[in-house]
Amino acid sequence: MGVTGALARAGVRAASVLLVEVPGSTDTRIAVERQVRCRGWRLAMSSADADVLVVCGRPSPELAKAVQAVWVQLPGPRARLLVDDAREAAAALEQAAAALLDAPRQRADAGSRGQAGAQAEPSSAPAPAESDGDQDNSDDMDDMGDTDDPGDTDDSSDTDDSSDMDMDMPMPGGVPLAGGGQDDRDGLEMDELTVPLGPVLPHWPAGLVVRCVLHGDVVVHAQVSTLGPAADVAPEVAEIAMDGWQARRIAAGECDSAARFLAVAGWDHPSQRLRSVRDGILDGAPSQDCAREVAQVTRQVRRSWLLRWSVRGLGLLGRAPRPPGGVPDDVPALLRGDVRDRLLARLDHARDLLLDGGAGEPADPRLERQRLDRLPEVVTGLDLAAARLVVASLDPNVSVVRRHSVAGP
Amino acid sequence: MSLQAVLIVVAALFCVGLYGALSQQVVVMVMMGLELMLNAVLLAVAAVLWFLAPQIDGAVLLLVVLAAMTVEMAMGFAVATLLHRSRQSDMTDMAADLAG
Amino acid sequence: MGVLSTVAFWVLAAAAVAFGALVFRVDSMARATYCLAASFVAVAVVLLLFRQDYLGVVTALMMVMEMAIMAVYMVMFMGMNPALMPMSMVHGRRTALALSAGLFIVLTAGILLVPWPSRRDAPVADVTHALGESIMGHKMLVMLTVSPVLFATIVAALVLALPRGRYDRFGDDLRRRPPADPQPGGVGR
Amino acid sequence: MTGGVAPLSAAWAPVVALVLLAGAVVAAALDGALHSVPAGRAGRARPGRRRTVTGAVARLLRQRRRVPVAADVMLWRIGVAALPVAALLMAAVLPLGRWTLVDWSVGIVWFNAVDVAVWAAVWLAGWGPNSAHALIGGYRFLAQALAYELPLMFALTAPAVAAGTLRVGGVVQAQQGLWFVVWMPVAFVVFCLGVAGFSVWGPLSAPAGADIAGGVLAEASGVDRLIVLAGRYLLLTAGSGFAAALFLGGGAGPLLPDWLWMAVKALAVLCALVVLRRRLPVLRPDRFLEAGWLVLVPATLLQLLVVSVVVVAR
Repeated sequence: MGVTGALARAGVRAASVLLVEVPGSTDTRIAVERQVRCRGWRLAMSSADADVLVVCGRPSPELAKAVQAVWVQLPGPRARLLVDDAREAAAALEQAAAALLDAPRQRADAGSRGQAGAQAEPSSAPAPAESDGDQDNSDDMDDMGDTDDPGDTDDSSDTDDSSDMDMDMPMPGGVPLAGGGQDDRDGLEMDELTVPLGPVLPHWPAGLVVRCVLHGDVVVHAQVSTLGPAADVAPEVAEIAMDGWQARRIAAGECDSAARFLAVAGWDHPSQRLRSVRDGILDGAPSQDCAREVAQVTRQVRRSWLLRWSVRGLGLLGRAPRPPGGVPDDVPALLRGDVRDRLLARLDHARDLLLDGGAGEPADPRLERQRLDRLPEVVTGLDLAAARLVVASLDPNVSVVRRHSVAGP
Repeated sequence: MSLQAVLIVVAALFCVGLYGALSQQVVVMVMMGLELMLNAVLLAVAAVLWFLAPQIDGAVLLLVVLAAMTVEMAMGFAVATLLHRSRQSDMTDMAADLAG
Repeated sequence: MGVLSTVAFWVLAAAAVAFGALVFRVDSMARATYCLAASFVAVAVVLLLFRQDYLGVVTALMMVMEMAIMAVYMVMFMGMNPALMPMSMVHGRRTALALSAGLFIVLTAGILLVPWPSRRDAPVADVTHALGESIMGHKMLVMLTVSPVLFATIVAALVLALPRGRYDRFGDDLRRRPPADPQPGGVGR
Repeated sequence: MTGGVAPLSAAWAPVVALVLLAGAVVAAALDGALHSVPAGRAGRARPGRRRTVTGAVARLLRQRRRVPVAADVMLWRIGVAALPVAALLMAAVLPLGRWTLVDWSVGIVWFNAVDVAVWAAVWLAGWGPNSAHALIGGYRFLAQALAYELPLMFALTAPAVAAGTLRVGGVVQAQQGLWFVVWMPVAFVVFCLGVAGFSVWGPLSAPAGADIAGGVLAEASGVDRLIVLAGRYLLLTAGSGFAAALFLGGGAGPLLPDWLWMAVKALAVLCALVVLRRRLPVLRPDRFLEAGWLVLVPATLLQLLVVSVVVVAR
């Protein structure tokens, strides 16, 4: 037991956390993120990487279903939490650590899963072919086998010995094969695969689901939907007596969004810097200092020719030269340009808010609506990496959009 | 190990490749058969060199075989892409009209 | 040749033939492709046994690279997912089997019956060095022929495989800038 | 054998593996430390608890392995295991000062062949789990590999041409007077880029990118994940060792013994690569592909031309 216990204790000190943010619970997520960092834990990239699943806010039933699908993918030992209040973050993670260390409980958990499906067992060497519906019907995993249209093979293949033919297209593991689609942009017939992006992905806008039809990794069709919290009401925000609190919150939100964009772009240093500025803003650090730091990061981003080269012209909105039949030119200033322009606009906005110290206008629902509505057309035709960058640069605030569509115009 | 032993292995490899090239329907699989046959040729040249004439001149032939394999592969990929594009198929049977 | 290398040879030979046969037996495209790669690597190691160090390593290098790309084409054009699905896409199987088996018997008989001459002279000490001297010296013509052939192959393969020409990119008068590409590249041609 | 390098018996192979592992642990520890360092000044929040390598290893050892539906487990495991094996095979021909495991006459080509084997490994690691994100990661790696491999090959050719040998020990010997990095800077930079490429590291880590939920890593858990991550660090370490041997003069240096110099130089390259990872954004593979062929290939060819002219003129 000594070695196992030591292993467990050492392992739990380095746990990794998969965060699910329910729209409207940004403050809670930020609080949990800070606690994660404080404990020396890490944010997980995918469900297979995670030990702890933290849901920030109360999800609606549909979102809860998506979360459940992710939960069954956690390899275990695992713990699951619902954090509804930013102030509870530290205690909740403490509880998660205890749950991870609770050996009998983890054994019981593993045992119950073993009955549900032997899939997660360590040595199921040959891929079992039986259907295993509830184990892995996740949203970010799907069958990726590109198959040719079976019709093609059937009319041609019986030349002399058709005894060997076995083309009745079984479904391996109960997962249907990718269907045949129309020609792709290179004029090759491609198979289509429907992959829903979100709602549980790292650095993804809360509550957003983009159902993508993929040719390889190129998005040929995208459809946006949103998932909400249990009740679409403005969440109770702890009002803190601080100068320009509203402006600060919005500036922090902009920094957070920019940090997530940079994380998607794979640029850790400024992303981490922006996260700590965000925390500083929320903690009430002098706004001059925060503004200076934001300006420094902005300069770092603006100067990087590597980033400019890498994302140039991606997700272009409303700027000449416009492709024939392209986007009409009624784009709000904050959305104008390519993904990098939108990132810089966010950073500038954050800095201005910090310097002005004004009241700070709450997020404009029409603007957020536009961010959401423009998403499918911009994303279509891009590969997945580019599409992720575009989504991160638009970063629609689903909570605001939903609240206003519920309340009516 | 003798020259005969190696050559029998070569013959086995070659015939497996031949079987594949003759029996497969999909262009890419036919290419794999051809590659296997060239693989056998490679081994044969190396064996003859080693057992009969270990002078270097013959090794140049090995380089040529390697180059032939690359050329075959590149052209195979190109033809497969072209076939797939033009008639949404990559079966050799369906390209039979190319013969006449 | 010592006992060790004889044993190594037979193991490798068996592996090469077995993986070669598996190429046409396994059900998954990825497995078929990597079986072929394994067959090539086995032959490459046999080349090392014959002291063809450079050519052996280069064979392994090139063939693994080719097979990695080949796997993509297999999946793209033939398509099977990682699950082991039974599939067969063959024609004229019996004929092919008879032909290859017949050829094998003929070849084996020939190999065993031909009186092979014995080795003429001793192997050179540093094969790699000698090969370099040779292709850069009196066998240079071979390289001079091979390189344009390889270059012509690149051009021909691209011409065959690419659906779009410069008129598609730059417009009929070749004046459109930037070119209309489905996916713009990094250099901004 | 050529002077200066003495091949060790095969019994030393575990020692070589341990040395390589030590390098990998240093790289991982540095990466963890850099992660905990607070970035910038506005965040006055206390720096978080340090993430230690032991903690991360313990976590993955304790985690159970999860296999997605209909995964090709055999190919997946082969791909995963091939990464650290490839790193060891590279290290086998690398001289540490006077000692090397194999002083092979085609050491540089061998290094190249092994780094091509990584193509297969990463693709299989992406293909095996039967998951969209992992497979996209695998394909991305191949696309990227097509862009970095050819420049890497030419970059490897430059020191070989200058030294007149494919023996790694011979290349080290040839740098007694002047390190190759001085007159082959382009080849050195491209080589380091190639090392980042086959280690799926830094600017070339798109195959394991955050935008596809970790790409080839997306479905790996438990020991599988540990092996992939360790394989990445081991490859990075072996690549840095080669950079030191081929371009930085290997064990050449004053005062210290040559094995120590070699270790110091390799560690310096390794640390530079680890630090740069945070400082540079990831390159998008579709952009990098064209740049690789239209910028890096001509650049390395020019470098090779310069080297050849110098060698002929000398």
